[in-house]
Parts: sequence; structure tokens; C-alpha cells
Amino acid sequence: MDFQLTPEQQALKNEFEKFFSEEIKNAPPNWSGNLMALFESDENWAYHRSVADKLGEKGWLSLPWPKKYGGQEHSYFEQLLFNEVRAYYRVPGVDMWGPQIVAPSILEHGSEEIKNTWLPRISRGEINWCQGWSEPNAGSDLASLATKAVENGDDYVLNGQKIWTSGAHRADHMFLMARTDPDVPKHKGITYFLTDIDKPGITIRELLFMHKKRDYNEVFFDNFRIPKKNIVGDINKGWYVTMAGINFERSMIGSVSELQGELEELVELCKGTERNGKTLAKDPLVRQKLAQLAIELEAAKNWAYYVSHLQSKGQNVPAESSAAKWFSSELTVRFANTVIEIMGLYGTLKEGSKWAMLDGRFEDMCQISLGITIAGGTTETMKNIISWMGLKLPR
Amino acid sequence: MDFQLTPEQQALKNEFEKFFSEEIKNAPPNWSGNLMALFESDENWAYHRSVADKLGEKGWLSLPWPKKYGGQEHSYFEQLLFNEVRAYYRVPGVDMWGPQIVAPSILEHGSEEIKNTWLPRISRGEINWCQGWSEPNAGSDLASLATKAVENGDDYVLNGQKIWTSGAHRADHMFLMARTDPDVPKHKGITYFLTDIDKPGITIRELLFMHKKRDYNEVFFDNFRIPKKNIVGDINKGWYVTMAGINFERSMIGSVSELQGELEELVELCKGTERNGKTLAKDPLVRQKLAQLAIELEAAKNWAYYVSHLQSKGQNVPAESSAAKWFSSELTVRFANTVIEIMGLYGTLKEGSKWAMLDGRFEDMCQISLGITIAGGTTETMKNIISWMGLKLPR
Amino acid sequence: MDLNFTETQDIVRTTAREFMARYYPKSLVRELEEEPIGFREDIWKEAANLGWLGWVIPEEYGGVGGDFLELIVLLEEMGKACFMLPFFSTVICSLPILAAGTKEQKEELLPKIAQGEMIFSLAFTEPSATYEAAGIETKAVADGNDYVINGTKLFIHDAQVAHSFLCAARTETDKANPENGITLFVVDAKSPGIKITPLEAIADDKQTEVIFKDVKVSKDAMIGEINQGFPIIKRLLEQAAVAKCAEMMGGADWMVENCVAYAIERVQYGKPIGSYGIIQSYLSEMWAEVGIAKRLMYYAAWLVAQGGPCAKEVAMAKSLASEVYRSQTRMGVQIFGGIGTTREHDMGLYYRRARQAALLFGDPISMRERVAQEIGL
Amino acid sequence: MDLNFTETQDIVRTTAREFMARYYPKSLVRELEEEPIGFREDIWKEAANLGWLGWVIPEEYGGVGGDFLELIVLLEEMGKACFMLPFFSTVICSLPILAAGTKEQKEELLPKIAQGEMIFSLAFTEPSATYEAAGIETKAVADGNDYVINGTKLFIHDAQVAHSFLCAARTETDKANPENGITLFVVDAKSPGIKITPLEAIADDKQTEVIFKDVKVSKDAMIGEINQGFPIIKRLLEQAAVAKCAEMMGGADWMVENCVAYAIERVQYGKPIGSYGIIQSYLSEMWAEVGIAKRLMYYAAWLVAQGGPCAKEVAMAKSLASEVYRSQTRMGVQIFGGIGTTREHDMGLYYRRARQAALLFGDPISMRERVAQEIGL
Repeated sequence: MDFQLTPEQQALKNEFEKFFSEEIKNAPPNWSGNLMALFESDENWAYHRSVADKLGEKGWLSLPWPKKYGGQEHSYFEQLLFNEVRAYYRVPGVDMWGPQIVAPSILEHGSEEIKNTWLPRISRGEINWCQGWSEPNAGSDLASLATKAVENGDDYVLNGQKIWTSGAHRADHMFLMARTDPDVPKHKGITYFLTDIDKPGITIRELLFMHKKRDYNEVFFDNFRIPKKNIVGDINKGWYVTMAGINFERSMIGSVSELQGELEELVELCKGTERNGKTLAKDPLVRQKLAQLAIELEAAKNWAYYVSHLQSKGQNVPAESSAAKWFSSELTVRFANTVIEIMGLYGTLKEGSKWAMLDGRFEDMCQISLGITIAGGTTETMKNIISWMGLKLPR
Repeated sequence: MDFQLTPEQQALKNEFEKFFSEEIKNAPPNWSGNLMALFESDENWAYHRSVADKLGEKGWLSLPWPKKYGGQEHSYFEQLLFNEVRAYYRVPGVDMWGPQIVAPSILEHGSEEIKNTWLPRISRGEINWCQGWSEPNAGSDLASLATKAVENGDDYVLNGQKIWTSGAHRADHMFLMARTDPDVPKHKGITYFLTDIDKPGITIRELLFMHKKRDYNEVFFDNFRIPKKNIVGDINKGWYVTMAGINFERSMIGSVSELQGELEELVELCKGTERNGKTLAKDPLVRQKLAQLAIELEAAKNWAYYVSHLQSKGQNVPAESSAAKWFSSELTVRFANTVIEIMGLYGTLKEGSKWAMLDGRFEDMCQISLGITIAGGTTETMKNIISWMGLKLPR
Repeated sequence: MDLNFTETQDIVRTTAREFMARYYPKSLVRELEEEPIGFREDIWKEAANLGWLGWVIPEEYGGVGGDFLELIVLLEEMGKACFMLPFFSTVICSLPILAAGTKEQKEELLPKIAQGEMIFSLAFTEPSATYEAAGIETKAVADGNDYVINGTKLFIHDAQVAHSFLCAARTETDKANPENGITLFVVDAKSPGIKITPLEAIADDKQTEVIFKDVKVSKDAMIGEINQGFPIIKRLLEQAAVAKCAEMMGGADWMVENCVAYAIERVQYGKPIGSYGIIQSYLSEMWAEVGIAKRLMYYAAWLVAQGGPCAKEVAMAKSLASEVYRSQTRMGVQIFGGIGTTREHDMGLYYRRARQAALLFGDPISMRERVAQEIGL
Repeated sequence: MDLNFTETQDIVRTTAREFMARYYPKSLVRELEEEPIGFREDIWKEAANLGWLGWVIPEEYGGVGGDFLELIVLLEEMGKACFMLPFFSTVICSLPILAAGTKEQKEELLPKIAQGEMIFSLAFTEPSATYEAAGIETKAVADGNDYVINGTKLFIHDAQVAHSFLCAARTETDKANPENGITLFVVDAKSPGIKITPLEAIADDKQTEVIFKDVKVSKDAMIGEINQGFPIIKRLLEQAAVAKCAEMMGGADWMVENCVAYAIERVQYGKPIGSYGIIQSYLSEMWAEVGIAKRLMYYAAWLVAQGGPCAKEVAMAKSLASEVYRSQTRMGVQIFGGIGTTREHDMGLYYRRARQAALLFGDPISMRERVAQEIGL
């Protein structure tokens, strides 16, 4: 067991450090780096786009792909280092879906034509994706999805509704699943499509988050046409294409690393904030709480490294990565709520309030983090995966 | 809503206070008042017996029974006041089963002969009961019990095994359930028996608790004979007789009240114990922890009063009493563990150790309390009852 | 002892439910949240007509002469409905006027409050962000027949609609005992020198910063004796803490009811989610813990109503209700899943309010510290 | 970076498992718990033969010359087996001798330790019950070529079988910095003036009170420099804290494995209890939290093995492992139900050990305080 980075890993990490510590200086004035920050204003979106272009140029959006398709053939571990550093500096520039969800599906199941069409565009960072998976009645039970795609000439014609479509209002493309055969067991009649969304037959409606920010959307298809050539994998085999898409760097290092940066700011804040005649930093309860967060972060970080290590050895680790998802998303909720407890009344003030602390980031985080415990598999689903796939408990 | 005791209730409570505050002075030197204390030595048992006789004489073992059978026709609320005061002073004298479990079953389902035979003996406190319900494969799923009783002349002949039989080694009687018809659905072939256990065909084997104290036993029946006249209710209707037996004062006030007394001692201890140059009482973390325990106790007490209030209005409150069971048994575990955290290394020392604090009662409690969260319905079963009977959730 | 609700309490509850169903839909909550003022004259008048504003004001001053426990029942329903009008602020300010005001003050102020003509805002907290006396640095200096107030009040609810403030200011500095030297004033909100700036906070309740710069008030506007304001405020803070518990527990009731209903209705994998053990575990905990916290709240409220010492029980109730409401609303979001995180769903209204209410009138940490003192530590 | 176990680590694990299966059944744990001495010469010799006692002692002093991470793997297996012989005490005492002893001391002591001929007991803690330097009040006063030790050591493991103590005593009082003035001595357990009294504690590990009354030791028995003992002890305490984590996490592994197996096998209401959602929720949390705490422990252990600064990570690992082991053993009891609370079942062995180990070499509260210092608070 050796926790030392290899010289090559260290060099690469240094490169990431250098880039992102510089790049954050280009952030627009109100850039919070929070989860939805990139969608919040045109300025923020432009910042995201400009970083994406640079990352594409550097080849950092395709670190683990085969060289043949423009990748760097790095392992998941190098991907982890990239994700760690970027999140620490709260720099955007990586599409939430393209490099790590869509690309692995294409790499495993796409035809050469699909690969040659889409992978270069993803690695250049030029596509802004949104995800068309969940539906109102297909949440945790995703395979129940009801959006129908019916063959019609060279196209499929879609009708139905998607929900929780993060960033659809900023995106130009969507990857989605639709039912192409209603007469077979539910996993076996689903097809995986790629499509641009700047054409008729699709309506995107905002679905605001509880604190009124826009991340989610509802998406409605009304005879929306997708050419057959945009199907990834075989007809009716979309569920398995999707499963390949969960084969990305799943350690959750990003959440953890972002919080690590926040913790460092918090320590400084507590040292400079007086309450009842002494600094918060001197309050034994505050000390215990912040120490506990530091411990959980260090633990989550080590777990992320472990998950990534296993993945880089080629292992499929559903239980371990589910534990990472569960632990670090719940940690984010706990973190934000703990900070509000520490800040007291000040902690509830929003971004932009004259008296808000740390720009009200934690007021935002204590809400937005709820989404993280649900999206991409709820905490309860993560526990099911651990129980069934990790512990082999009976269903 | 009026939380004031009526003058009659207050007078009765004062009477209880007077009696028990005096009676605790008669406790033997090593009397801890812990859950199993009465079984621990002959001296302790004799103390228990002597109090039982006095309580029987006062009529305090039959507070809510009809006068016709020697009761006082008090409500469950007066029973709660009795239980509260007795537990606070940690005085024994009430058989764990007779007055509150066996008697209600007899009152509801027993023939006049059964009533006249057994009730006076229970109300005089002269019988020491043990419970023959659980079996190795019938725990939470109690109705699966396999001990067989077969008709034979004027008797039934029993074969099988019981487990978790608290105090069987001190008891002289047992109430039990046995299967009298194996060919019907499991709840419908069970019969409820009363028996003395000082006769052949029964073997009692100790089953030590994890800290080596004896409370539990295993009980084996080998052609053990019980006369038919000792059956309560109808043959094969024992399950319903049992259900009547859960219709007692179910607020858990006893646990709560005992802990209230402990908390008061703890406060004094913390005021007198220095650690790192200041008293434990001045440590903000200790203050928060003890305050939290005080809050949970006050909450549990109010909930107990509420449950008892509902019961005294004649309501059957399975969800409310399950919440009381769950909350206060878990609170007992939490309480003991918290005290050990506060005491630090001293907290792990056992009763009798020269350096132990508060006679090592919490080292004992942090183990024995585990039994409370399991016996009489596990925490998980309590949640099921709340879900199904309280919230009407689908099974 | 009788733990049943009285007939009047039941009537208050029924009336409040009908009122909310009729006048106060959840869509209005969202509207009020997004407006800077967040007030509806017609609803306010309706509430006044029902006697709510003067519920605990004696009939001789134009009130209903009801009791504090009835007010608690009403506040539960308000919490359940996310009632945002300045009822809470106004009523808690009426209590010290009733308790410590002169006959003239009562005659002048209480009927107006009862009739809904005078909205009050409590100007107590400051940048020190504490409910302890030591946190009061705003000064009031005598100047002839007036006092001149200078200072900054922070986290002040409903200043944007208030006609008057009940303002705590320091008239004397006693380092040894900061509870000495505080005086209460009724201040006209239109007085020159008052500057109100909105603060946006998590619950979108209407908080403000209120700066008093050379604000003059007449000596007659003093409630209670000079320098003796803190005991009055202390009582007010106890009443307010329990009242806040009632709002929280009302909200918690909404949540438990609605989570249970959703768990029965929402099907995933062919079964209602409420049939899964892990969801049953959440729901049974929610139901039990909310119920338990609520009984403690009633007990504390009853003690408050009795008028005797209640500091310990109030602190207990506030701490427990706050913790339970926070943790249960967290679980509630998990029951509803994605939809519960949206603006259009009601769950978020409660999740956000739980986080705000926990900190108002004593956060759990300071309340536990109070309990520690009260149990002899 | 390579997070795989090395081949040697794997061999150590396998060997240890075979050893425990062969020589150390759970029935023996119960026997040892009930005996005042709790020692088995044959097992001790066997462990020495496998090189365990000298695992981290260099070959030149008769050891194996292995590394600290291998020792950690071994300790995990010992924790899993509830190994009660004085291995832990002896090995942690060998570390400062190795780090700070003179060549003569090493040559004299280390080979004996490695061969299982010398059992050590760490005489550090006192009635102050802390691992901070300020807690050391036992005094050693120079007297010619000797020092005379007086004081009470408390919570001392394995004194009942020890040949020697590694004893920390104060040779100078520096109120400003209590870390100055502490000196380490190797003390022959048979020295006149030593009185050993057993303490019964929750884990039935062999704790004692050791009173030193005018106990003479030669100056040559000093480990390290006079007054400079605390930095050595500090390092030892870090090593011991991580070693204790390894024991705990080994125990936690036992628990998770056995709870899962039981949940699959135990049927209630016609189904294995492991098919119920609430039990799955418990087990998945147990598995995940134990796994997570364990990875942090390995990282801290690796830092310790590197020899650089590791105070923060060790404190983190000890706090988390302690909390997780306590809460998971609590859940474990709930999985096993009644049977898990009995003396004849193994669950209680772990539940009890979790409560003891959490407090040894730094309890979670003091470890978090250490972390707070280390993160700059």
C-alpha cells in the first residue's frame, strides 16, 4: 500500500493545479462556483464555455479514452486527480454529461460512424448536453419510462415527457431513452438516442428549484423526430447502452474536494468572527463541529481514492461507488446545515444580502445539496445497490 | 389542556412518594436498582419480596382492576403515577408480569374460577411469574411458536423450548403459550396456560447476558403436564388472550423516571469531578450532552403522560405506545453510552471497581439496556406497528 | 390532569383551518415570498375580524380575552399554512404591553392591535445575533422629555409593514450584569432617522436591518420602568420561543400527513413506496418524533400560560422542536424525491422554514446551554 | 499510488487467520476474560515463533524487520479474533525503545521482546485519565545513580503479566509547558514498591492500577534524554492510536461479515430478515461506514510508517474509527436480536470492546479537538 503519487501523477496534478488556480481568476464577479452557478447568468455560462474550449484544446475532457478517439489513455485515477483539482478551485468547463456519461456509452456500444461523429465534438468540449432519462413516473424505477419512439422512414418520432432535465435551457443536445417496444419486459424495449434540440417538436419548461434557481427543466416531445443514425447501440438495447454510461469515474471526489476548499475558508471565517465576546474559532462546540466535517471529508477523500483505484484496476464497483455517492452527497447536506448552525442567524442570509457570510453560499448549498442526494440515484437506491450487489442480500 | 394533577392524584402521588422514599432505605448494601438487580443475589431477592408483600397489602398491585377482584378501580393514569414514583426511587416489589400482563388477560378472558384462583394471589404479590412466549425460532414472529401441548386426560402435556425467560430461576409460576392445533393458521392454534414450575418435566438453564449477569433463561419442557383448569380463555384462542395482556399501562414511564433520578446524580457528579483543571460541569460539551439527555427525558415523560392519558380514556393506542417503547428504550441506550463518553476511561469500570463512578451503573446499563430495545418487541417491530397501525401504510 | 383540548381550542383550530382553506392557498405563500412587502390588507382585516390579533388581549382593551394555549393552537395552524402576514410579530409585541404597559398605553395601543390597525415589529436582535442581554448595544440617551435612540437592529421581522416598533435599547451600561440597563420603547415606524433595508433569508420571511439614527421617542413611550426592560423581554422571549415551536410543529404536522399520503400514492417498482421498509422506517420516526416534540411543546406552553417559571421547559421545547423539525423536513424531502426539491411543490416551503425557525428566539445550542443552567450545571 | 496490499501484507493476513483459527477460538476469549491473569504461554511462544513480537524490530536486534503497515494488518486480524494476550502492550512499548533507546538498551531489550521473553506494559495514564502531558503527575527524583519514582498509574493494561513497564514520570515541573520535564524509564515489574491492583472494565481486558511507591530505577533505564520524554511518547501515542484503530476495524469486519451472514440465514415471517428494507438499510450503512473508516485508517497508518507529521490524520482516523465502531456494534446487536445480547454469542465481545477501545489513546472528543488545532482553529 503506497499513497504517494507517482512522479507522472504528481506532474499531471501540478499541471491541473497551475491551470485551474489561474483560470478561477477569470471568473465573473458573482461566480459562486456552486452546483448551478454556470446556469445562473449569461456571463457565468460564457465563463463555463470559455473554460470548456481550453480544456478541449488540452485534451483534458477525454483523459481516459483510447488515443484512437482522441483520448489520452489515462486511467480513472488521473481522471480523479483532474476532477479533484478542478472542483477544489470551483472552475466550470466540463459538461456534466458528455465526457463522463455519453462518451463511455458511445465508446462501448456506438458504431464507428457514431464514434467518429460525436466523440471529437465531445472531446473538444463543444457540445452542451442534457439528459433525457427520468420521467414523472419513472424516477428510481427508471426502466418504467413511457416516452414512445415510433419508427417513421429514416426517423423515429417521439412523444412523451422528461423531467429533472438539468440545464436543458442552456444545452444544445440531448441524450435520451425512449420506449421502442411496449410489448416486451420493460428493460428490453428501450432505445438510446442522441439529438440536437434546436428544432421543432420539443418544448422546454423551467422547473425551478425550491430556492427559485433554475437547474431542472421539464421537456415535452410532440412528434419530435430523431434520425435513425443517431441511435447508439441496437434498437431496444438502450438500457444496456445506458449501463455502460455509468462506467465513469464514480468516486465523487469532486463534491469532496469542493467542500475541502470551503472548509478552509470557513476556518478563516471562524477565526475572524466574534460572537459573545470571543471568536467562533475558540468555541469548543464550533471546534468539534468543524473538526468532524474535516474528518468526514478526509474519509470521503480516501474512499474516493480507493474507489478510483479499484476502477483503474478495471474493476466494476457498484457497491463501492454507491457508498461514495451516498456518503458524499449526504455529507454535503450535513456540511451546509452544520455551517448554518455555526453561523447562526447570519447563516440563513442569501447571496447578495449585505450581511451574508461567505456570499450566502451555504444558504444555497443547504438547499441545492438536497438534489444531489436524489439525482443520479437516491440515497435509498444507493443502499439497495450496496445490499443487493455488494452484500448479496436477498431481495 | 391542563397538566395540573387533581388533588386526589396529587394526594395519591404523595403517598407513593412517602412510601418509596422510605422503602429504598431498606435496600441491601449493594442494591443498584438496575434492571436485573433483583435477581442478582438472595439478599436482593429478599428485598424485592419484602416490598412485594407490603405493596400487596396496600392494594397497589391492582390499582386499575375492578373492585370485585380486589382492585382499586383507578385509571391507567394513577397506575402511571405509581410506576413513575417507584422507578424514580429504584425500589423493586412489583412482579414484572403478574399485575400488568397476566392479570389483564385473566380479567378479560378468564373464567370465574380462574379469576378467583389467580387474581387474589397476584394482587397480594405472592406469585413470582416468568413468561413462556418466545422460542428460538419465534422472536419477532411470535406466532410461529412450536412448543406443543397435547391433550391427555385432565392435563395437557407439553414438549418444546422457550427462551429469553427472564427470572425463571427465581420464579415459581409461568404463563405460557403452546400450540394445541398444528393444522390451522398459526395464530389460531395456540392456547394460553398458567402453571407452577416446581414439578417434573421442566428444566431451566441459565442464559447469561453479555456481561455475565443472569436474567434470561432457556426453559425446556419434556412431557410437562399442566391441568386443563389452568387454561385461560378457550382452547386455541390463546393468541387473543395474549393480546389482552398487552393492554396495560404502556407509557414506559418507569424507564424515563429511573433515568431522571440518574440524571440528577450525574449533575452532582459532574459538579464534583475535575478533568483537565476544571469540573466536568463547566465543560461546554458535557453541558450540551447532559442538557440533551434532560430534554429527551422531559419529552419522553410528557409522551408517557400523553399515552397514559389516552389509555385512561379507554383508547387502545398501539402506535403511541410503540413510539413510547421505541423512544424510551433507545433513550436508555443513548443515555448510558453518553454517560460513558462523559466519564471517559472511568466510565468503563465495573461495579465494585475501586475507581468506578456511580458504582459502575452505566457500564452495566450500556449493556443491559440493549435487552430493552429487543425484549417485548424490537425497535424495528415498534416501527412496523407505527407504520401499519398508526399510519396505515401498506404492508 | 386533562390532556384533551378544550372546546375553545378545538373551535380555534377548526376556524383557523377553514380560514386558511378559504383565504390562504399555498400559491399565495409563493406570491408573498416573492414580494418585498408581502402583505394582504383583506386577509389581515379578516384575521382581525375573527379576533385573532386580540385573542389574548382582555375584552376591556378590545380583545377576545382568550388564553395563551388557544393562541398556540392558532399558531400551529398558521405554521401548517405557512402564514406570512405579520401576525406573529404583532402578537408577541402585544404581550409585554399587556404585561408591563401603563393603563394609558394599554388603552391606546391594545385596541388598535386587536382591530388590526397597528402592526408591530420587535426590534430586539442586533449584529451580535444573540437573544442574550449582552447583545444589546443600541443606546437610548435621555434628552429632555425624550430619549434619543442610536443603533442597528438586525434580523428584524416585518419592519417593512410595521406601524410601530417595540425596541430594546440600553439606557445604562452595567458590565457586571448586562441584564440591567435595558429599556423598552414603542417607536413610531415613521419617526425620522429610521432606515429599513430588506434582508433576504432562506425562508423568504420578511427580515430587515433597521438602523436607528438619532431617533426621538417620548418618555411616555417607555414600556415598564427605565433600565428594567430585560425581565419583560425575557418573558416575551419565552412566549415567543414557545409560539415559534407551535408554528414549527404545525409545519411538521403538514409534513407528516403529506409524506404519508404521498408514500401511499406514489408507486415505484409496482408497489407504493410506503410499503418499503426503509420508507416505513422514515415515516414512523417522523410521526413519533414530531408527536413527542409536540407534547413537550404543549407542556411548555401550559407553563407559560400559568405565568410561573418556565425557562427550563421552554428551552427544552424550543431545542427539541427545532432539531426535530430540521431533521424531519430533511427526511421529508427524501420521501418526495425530486419533486419535493422544486419551487412548485410545498415541501421546500417547510424545509426552508425549519432552518430559519430553528434559529429564531434561541437556537438549539443556546437553548441546551440554558437547560444546562436550569438543571444545576 | 498503489492501494493494493503488498504480497507480504497478504501473507501476514493469511498467517494470522490460520493462527487464530488454530490456536485462538472464541471460547478461549471467554476463558481469558474470566481469568485474572488471562495469559497462555503456548500461544505467546507460537506468536513469537512467527516473528510477530519482533515484526517491526530490525533483524540486527533479533526481529523480522517488517514494516508498520504489516503490523497494522496483523492487528486487524487480532481485533477480529479479540486477541487478548499482551501483544499490543508489548509491541507499542518496543517502538520508543527502537526509536530512542541507546544501542545498549536496544541490544538488551529488543531481542528479548522479539523472542517473547519480555512482556511490556505501558505505564502512562494516571487518575487524570488523559493522554495529554499535563496529566502526568508521577514524579521521578534523582538519587545518586538512581531515580526514585512515586505516583499512581491508572488504566494500565497487562501489568499483571508484564516483566517491565515503560513508565512516564515527571522529572521537572514546567507549568508553562507541561510537555517539558517528562522522562521515560524502563522499570522492572518486580521492583520493590510496585503494587498492582486489577481493575474490572467493560471489555474484560486486563487493566490495573499500578502504584509506584519509592521505586528505584537506575539512570541507565532512561529511554531518551532526561526531561525529553514527551516527544517520544507523543509518537508512541500516535502509533498506538492507529494500532488501536486497526484492532477496531478488524472487529468491525467480523461484525459486518457475521451480521450479513445471519441476516441471510435468519428467517422471520417466512423470509430472511436480510430481505427487509430496514435491515438492508442497517447493513448497507454498516458495510459502507466501516469500509470508509478503514480506508482513512490505512492512510493514517501509511503516514505513521513514513515517519513524518501525521497528528491530524491519526486523530481523524481514531475519532472516526471509534465513532463508527461504537455505532455499528450498536446496530449489530439489533441485527442479531436477543441472541446477540448473550454471553454465549460473540456479538457482545465486540460491542463491549468498541466501547473500551473508543476511549483508549484518545477518545473522539479529544481527537476532534486535536483535529481542530491541526486545521488551524
